[in-house]
Amino acid sequence: MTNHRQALVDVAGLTMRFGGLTALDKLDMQIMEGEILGLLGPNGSGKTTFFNVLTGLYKASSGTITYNGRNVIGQRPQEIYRSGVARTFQRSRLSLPLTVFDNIVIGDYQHMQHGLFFNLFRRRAFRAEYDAYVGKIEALLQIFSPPLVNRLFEPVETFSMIDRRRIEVCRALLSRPRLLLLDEPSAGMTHDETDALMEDILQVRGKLDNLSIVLIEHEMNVIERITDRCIVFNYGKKIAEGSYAEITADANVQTAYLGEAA
Amino acid sequence: KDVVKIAFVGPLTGGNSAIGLGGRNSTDLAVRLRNADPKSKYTYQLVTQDDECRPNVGVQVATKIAADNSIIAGVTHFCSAVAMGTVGVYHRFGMPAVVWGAVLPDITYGNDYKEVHRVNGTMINQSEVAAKFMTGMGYKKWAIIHDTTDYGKGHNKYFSDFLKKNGGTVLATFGVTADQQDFTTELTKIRELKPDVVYFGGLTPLGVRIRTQMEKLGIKAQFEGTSGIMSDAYIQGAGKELAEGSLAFIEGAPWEKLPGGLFFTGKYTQQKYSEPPEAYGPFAFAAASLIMDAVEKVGPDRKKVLEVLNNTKDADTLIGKVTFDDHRQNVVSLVTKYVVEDGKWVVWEDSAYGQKKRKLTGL
Amino acid sequence: MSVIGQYVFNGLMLGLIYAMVAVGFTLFFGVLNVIQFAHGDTLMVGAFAGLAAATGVMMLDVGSPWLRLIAMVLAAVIVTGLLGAAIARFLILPLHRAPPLNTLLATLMLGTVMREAVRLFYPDGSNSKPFPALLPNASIDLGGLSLRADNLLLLASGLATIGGVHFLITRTRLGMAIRAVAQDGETARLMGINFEAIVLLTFGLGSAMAALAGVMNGLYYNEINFNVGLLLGVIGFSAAILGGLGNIYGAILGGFLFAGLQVIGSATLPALIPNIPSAYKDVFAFAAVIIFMAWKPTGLIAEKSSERV
Amino acid sequence: MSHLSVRGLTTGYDKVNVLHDVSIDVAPGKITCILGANGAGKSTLIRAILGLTPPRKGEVLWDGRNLAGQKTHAIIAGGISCIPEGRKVFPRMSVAENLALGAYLETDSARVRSRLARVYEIFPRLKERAAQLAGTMSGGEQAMVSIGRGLMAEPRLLVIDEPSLGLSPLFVKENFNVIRQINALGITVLLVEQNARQTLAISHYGYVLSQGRVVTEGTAEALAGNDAVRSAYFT
Amino acid sequence: MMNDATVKPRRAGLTLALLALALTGYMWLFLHAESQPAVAALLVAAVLIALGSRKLGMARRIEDAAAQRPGLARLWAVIGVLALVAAFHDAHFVLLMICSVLLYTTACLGLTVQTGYAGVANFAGAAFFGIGSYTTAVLFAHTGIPHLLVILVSGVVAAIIGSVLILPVLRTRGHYAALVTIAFGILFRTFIEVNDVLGGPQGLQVPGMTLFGHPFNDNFKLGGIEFSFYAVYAVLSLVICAAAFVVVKALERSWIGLSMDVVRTDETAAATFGLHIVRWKVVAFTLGNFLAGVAGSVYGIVVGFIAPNNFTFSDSLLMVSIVILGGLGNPVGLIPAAIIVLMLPEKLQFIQEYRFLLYAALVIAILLFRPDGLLPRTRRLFFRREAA
Ligand SMILES: Nc1ncnc2c1ncn2[C@@H]1O[C@H](COP(=O)(O)OP(=O)(O)OP(=O)(O)O)[C@@H](O)[C@H]1O
Ligand SMILES: Nc1ncnc2c1ncn2[C@@H]1O[C@H](COP(=O)(O)OP(=O)(O)OP(=O)(O)O)[C@@H](O)[C@H]1O
Ligand SMILES: [Mg+2]
Ligand SMILES: [Mg+2]
Repeated sequence: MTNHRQALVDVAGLTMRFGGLTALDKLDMQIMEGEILGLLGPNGSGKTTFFNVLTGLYKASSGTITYNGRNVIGQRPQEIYRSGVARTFQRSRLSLPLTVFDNIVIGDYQHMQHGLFFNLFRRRAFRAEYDAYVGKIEALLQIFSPPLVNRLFEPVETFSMIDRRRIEVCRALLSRPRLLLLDEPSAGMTHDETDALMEDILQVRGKLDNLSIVLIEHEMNVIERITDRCIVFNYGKKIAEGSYAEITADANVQTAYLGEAA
Repeated sequence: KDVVKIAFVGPLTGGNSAIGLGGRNSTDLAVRLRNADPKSKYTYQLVTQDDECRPNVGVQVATKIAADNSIIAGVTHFCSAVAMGTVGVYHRFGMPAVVWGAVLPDITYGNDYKEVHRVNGTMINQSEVAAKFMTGMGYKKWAIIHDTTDYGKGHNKYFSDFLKKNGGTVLATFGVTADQQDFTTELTKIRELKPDVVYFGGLTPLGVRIRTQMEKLGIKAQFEGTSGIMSDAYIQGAGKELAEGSLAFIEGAPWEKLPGGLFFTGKYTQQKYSEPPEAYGPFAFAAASLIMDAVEKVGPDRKKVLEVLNNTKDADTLIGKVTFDDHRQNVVSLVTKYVVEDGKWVVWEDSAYGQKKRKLTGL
Repeated sequence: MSVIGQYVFNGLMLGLIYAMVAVGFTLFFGVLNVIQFAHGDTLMVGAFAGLAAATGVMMLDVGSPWLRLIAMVLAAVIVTGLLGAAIARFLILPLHRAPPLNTLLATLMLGTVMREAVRLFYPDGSNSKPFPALLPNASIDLGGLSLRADNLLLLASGLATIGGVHFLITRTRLGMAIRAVAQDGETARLMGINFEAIVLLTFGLGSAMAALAGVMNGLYYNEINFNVGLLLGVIGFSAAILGGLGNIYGAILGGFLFAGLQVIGSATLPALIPNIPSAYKDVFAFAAVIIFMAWKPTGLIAEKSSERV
Repeated sequence: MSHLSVRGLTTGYDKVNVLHDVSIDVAPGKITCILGANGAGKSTLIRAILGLTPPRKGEVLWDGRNLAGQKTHAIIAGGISCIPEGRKVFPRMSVAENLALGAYLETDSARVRSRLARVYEIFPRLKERAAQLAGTMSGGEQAMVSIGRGLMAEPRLLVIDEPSLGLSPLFVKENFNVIRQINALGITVLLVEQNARQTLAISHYGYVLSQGRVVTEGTAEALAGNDAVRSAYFT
Repeated sequence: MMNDATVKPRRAGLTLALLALALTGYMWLFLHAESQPAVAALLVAAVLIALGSRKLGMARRIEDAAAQRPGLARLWAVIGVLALVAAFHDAHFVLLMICSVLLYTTACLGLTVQTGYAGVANFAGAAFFGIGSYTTAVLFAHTGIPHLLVILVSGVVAAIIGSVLILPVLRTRGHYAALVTIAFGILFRTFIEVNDVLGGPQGLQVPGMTLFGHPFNDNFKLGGIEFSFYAVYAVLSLVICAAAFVVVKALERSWIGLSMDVVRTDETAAATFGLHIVRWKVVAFTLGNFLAGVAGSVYGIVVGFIAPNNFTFSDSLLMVSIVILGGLGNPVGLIPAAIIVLMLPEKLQFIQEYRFLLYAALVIAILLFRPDGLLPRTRRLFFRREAA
């Protein structure tokens, strides 16, 4: 069902080494436009590393990632973000002393006005831009966690892990990215909470056309429910690719990842 | 009796506090003695301010006392940079000030402020005498270390000039910062140059360090300092043996030989101050006495006191006769030479060295 | 030749003292991520404690320089060790949850308190004090290079001390505990480590090192004053950072590097530019530091990156 | 064998109390689990037992001794070890050093070595990476380090807070096996987990915490059969 | 917090007015106090009032009021200072102290932008302050540039010289960056002392200021009352300080301040969300140095004399102390902190050589009781929130 779609990201021969350790090993894969791709694999198989390379935080040792027709290897994180890639982090990375609003609004940094004069002296125009952001963020939070709407101006450090994850997802979504990378967003959530989060993500995706999502997740039912396609890593290599049913049936995946060796 | 306030300003905290405290104690002694004197018409009260040896703080406290009209006059400043900054303040507010320690010539000669007087000499007099004396002794080659404060830099300038005039050569000059601890690099170089004399323009703490480190490196040259090292602290710091033979020069008559000298030392000890008067204490004492004499004469009125001070001529003080010239600088013809002998600063002429019983290094 | 030898030797002594101070900074930073700005003044207090002890023993009519030396070192180490622990207990730990800069301010002020206290309350404290020369001062003359036994002894014992501390930190259980506390105090407690005890111990240890450095400084220069700590503290801090914070080798290298810069600055500058005051050597040394930091932003021995995303 | 008993525990952060009058018993030699939604106070309960968030009221009895008010390291020295929430590895230390710290209180090096061998057996990945800085390990690898470190203490009571967070399905299973094995060695286990089904499968007794209070308790079977529990926590 | 926003605006106004009155009154007493018992009593009173107001919830009330009517709060602050200037119209020394406090506050506002917002610790504040002073001294003496312009130029020069440090400051972080600025601070001071071009250790005289042909350095009469010439400088300092405050506060409540905060707290996250890390660090560093330069310029003029010893590493630390003591990142906290750091040692003159000992001990005590500084930074509110 995804085959006739266009590839948004094309990864070819991607290798990432840390000293003697090869975290990504001649990886070839594609991310299609508008799909939800599940990224699976045992611990330490290179999933997060792939995100880090794709967002420009790590520089790959060799290989290419073509996105938007350009190789992003060697681009700075800032440039990659501006071309529409947003992410969450496996270990949440929020600015704890800052408020929920602050943390989310920064997600749309590229569209804010940065001029010194605008910011310092055109306070009325600034106010208009600010109000628009408050509206947008409240709308987002209304979807992900309505109670947070009333706590918009409280510091993030007073929130639970779960809320922080939701805030991170909102931050990533605010700029209406084309590619959203989610790194274990449901870790530590109960079943219900995970469900709700996924529902919310799907709901937002409905509003943004052609958003592609890559989801790293160990919770298999989540993968089953929401992904269009999955790719499984092991030791930095792609060992399987296909629908949920296909990969769970794969013997390699079973031994390496699911532990249901035949 | 009416109460008359006079001020003392000097460094009471930080690196130069030893001299500052000595000056304060001496001023305090002058005030106490005067108050104890039944003949005095007023009761004097001392207002003490700490200038931390920092110009901006100096200007602050100077403004404080100068703007306070109940303070008639001040015994002010040991640090030259501070005095340079504050002379304008005293002038603006018309408060008579008598500098007790700062030696930079410009403090009196760089302006024409009627308010600013100075009892101690400038570094010019001192350097001239020092250069003449040393070349006269037969020394030929000098290595100079000076700190980069105005004190050290000024001494270096004047001393080098006078030295050249008198036929001495300066092999090398080293400017060092006032908080430097290690001088081995400079001294290693000096050792190579084999000078007859190591001249140091700066204050006691550095003087002690340089003298001890000279020894470490085995430099046998004669050590010559300025008024800045003329303190017991120098001898204590360097130790009796190392200090032996060190030379220093200071403006004014050898006060311990004047009749007032013994009296001063005696009274000072009686008061049990916890710090010694140091080299400039007597100047502070003399400055305070001049001020109080003037007040006794014309009453507590700044303008009148100023007039009296301006016209000081041959006034008898602890440091000898004081006469102010047209820039209100004490024309001290006399510069006394001192040498360390058996752990004491001794006037050259009275010393075993002066009497040719002992010999300075390299002679 | 002999001059160069002499410069090298001077530089080594200087570098050693800087290194010992830098090691203290590194230890404190290592254990609690704080900069203890009073460290230089701790050194000064240590030296004064040693001096007092040596004077005291002298008054007891004990002539032997070795006995006096032992008394001096013991007094210095014990007094500052306790002082360091007390600083940790009453200043560093209570401020542990506050932003790290606040600890910096508090210790800065503490440095002032210590400096002023010595100046005011040590007999005649505002003046330089002679520091007794207690080491044998026979000297070996190697072609104009005078190596004195006392200096060699100082150099050797300094290196030994640093080596000992390094061994302690990297090879012993205690060292491991110190590093664990440094990285995550709460989890360290979960390992059964007595957090407070380790912190106090580390501060005691680091401060005792400073005291040793102070005594060595005194024995080397035979002079001591209440102000020594100020500049030594700044230089020690610089050295620790030049080398790469949190790494003892770094601190040592940083110390020698800084001393090298100073010696090179004051020895070669006048040769290169005639009539330049040698005080420019500080300008030179600190300019070199700035350029160096631009070149190696995390110091000579960069901390191995353990941060990941 | 020792018995951990929490009586009327109340505690919290700053001005608010998070736990209210909580009492639980951890039977010796058994696996006791605590279930509860996020923010129910499970981790806080563990922190209170270990003295990290000191109890404000109530007592924590261990070996008949009240742990409330004692320092954490003293509590640990009493034979309790903990695998904390969020792994908490020492990032700038190697894997091997992290494991060694787990056995900090053990001074007999032979014993430390044999424990290390066992941990390496359970997690071969750790042996491969013994020299890697723990901070650079992947999320799941750090979890292994943390579990391994907890085992190194060979405690009488092992307290585990969400060990399988971020672990792959294979390791989650492995992990529950490990816990069972540990328990089989006679070590008492107090387990906090999100994965209720597997947790109850290996536990003997369980408590359900909600908003800082114990709302249900019972044997694992009973809880597994309890409809309310099923609907709330089962995957 | 939000529920308190229901406090009537009228009440807030009243609270602020009373506060302004009380603070001005206190400062009036404090500036007057000279004797040992008076200073001691005022210090004790300050502690008791601070404790009491927290107990009675007054502190909260004041905070809320200030948050609700920020404009009014600032107006009262300005009026308070003007009232003090008027009350001490002929007390030169007091006015000089007021100038110092205002100008150091201005410089520390710059440091707040650097250290508190963007996380670029600057331990060379006094050096940039000094660059401002020296530039002014030279330009006043040797050029005919209008004096107000010179003040601005001095700030610009400080900012430009600061750009020498930008590369190393950008490449380093935390303590490493601190070392870069420490090195610069020491280098600057040594350089101007060793080098005779700028007066060397003797320093330079700074001529008084003239504005539209009116010299500032003369006492003047207004409505028959003799005013100290320092009064004019105090007003000038107030204008500069207030302007700097408005800018720094607006900066905080803008996308720029937000960006700086994110850069400070998490550079990796900042990079992933496209922030111009370099740009914001440069802006913060340059703006901060500019403010320090401007403050230094006016300070030089007010004091009338500058020398290397005014701009030592200790002076830089003094500024850092003000920034930290006030509560890192909170511009309001700078004012009480500057008063404590600058005026307290002055008020302790009567204990002479013991004053630094006592002063340092007092600061430590304050830190132990208020580990986050006098007025810790609060969360950002871009605009006053209407009752939710
Ligand atoms: N900065 C780094 N330095 C050294 N090794 C690293 C670094 N980052 C990752 N690695 C190693 O690369 C491998 C892949 O790590 P990665 O974080 O991508 O795993 P992952 O698939 O996300 O695993 P998990 O599911 O446990 O999060 C791991 O073995 C890890 O230890
Ligand atoms: N350090 C803290 N400071 C203030 N409040 C805290 C702190 N830690 C936790 N809390 C609060 O205490 C409550 C209980 O938290 P706790 O971590 O014990 O829950 P939990 O049951 O372990 O949840 P989870 O499943 O998310 O780990 C939560 O409301 C949380 O917000
Ligand atoms: Mg991962
Ligand atoms: Mg928890």
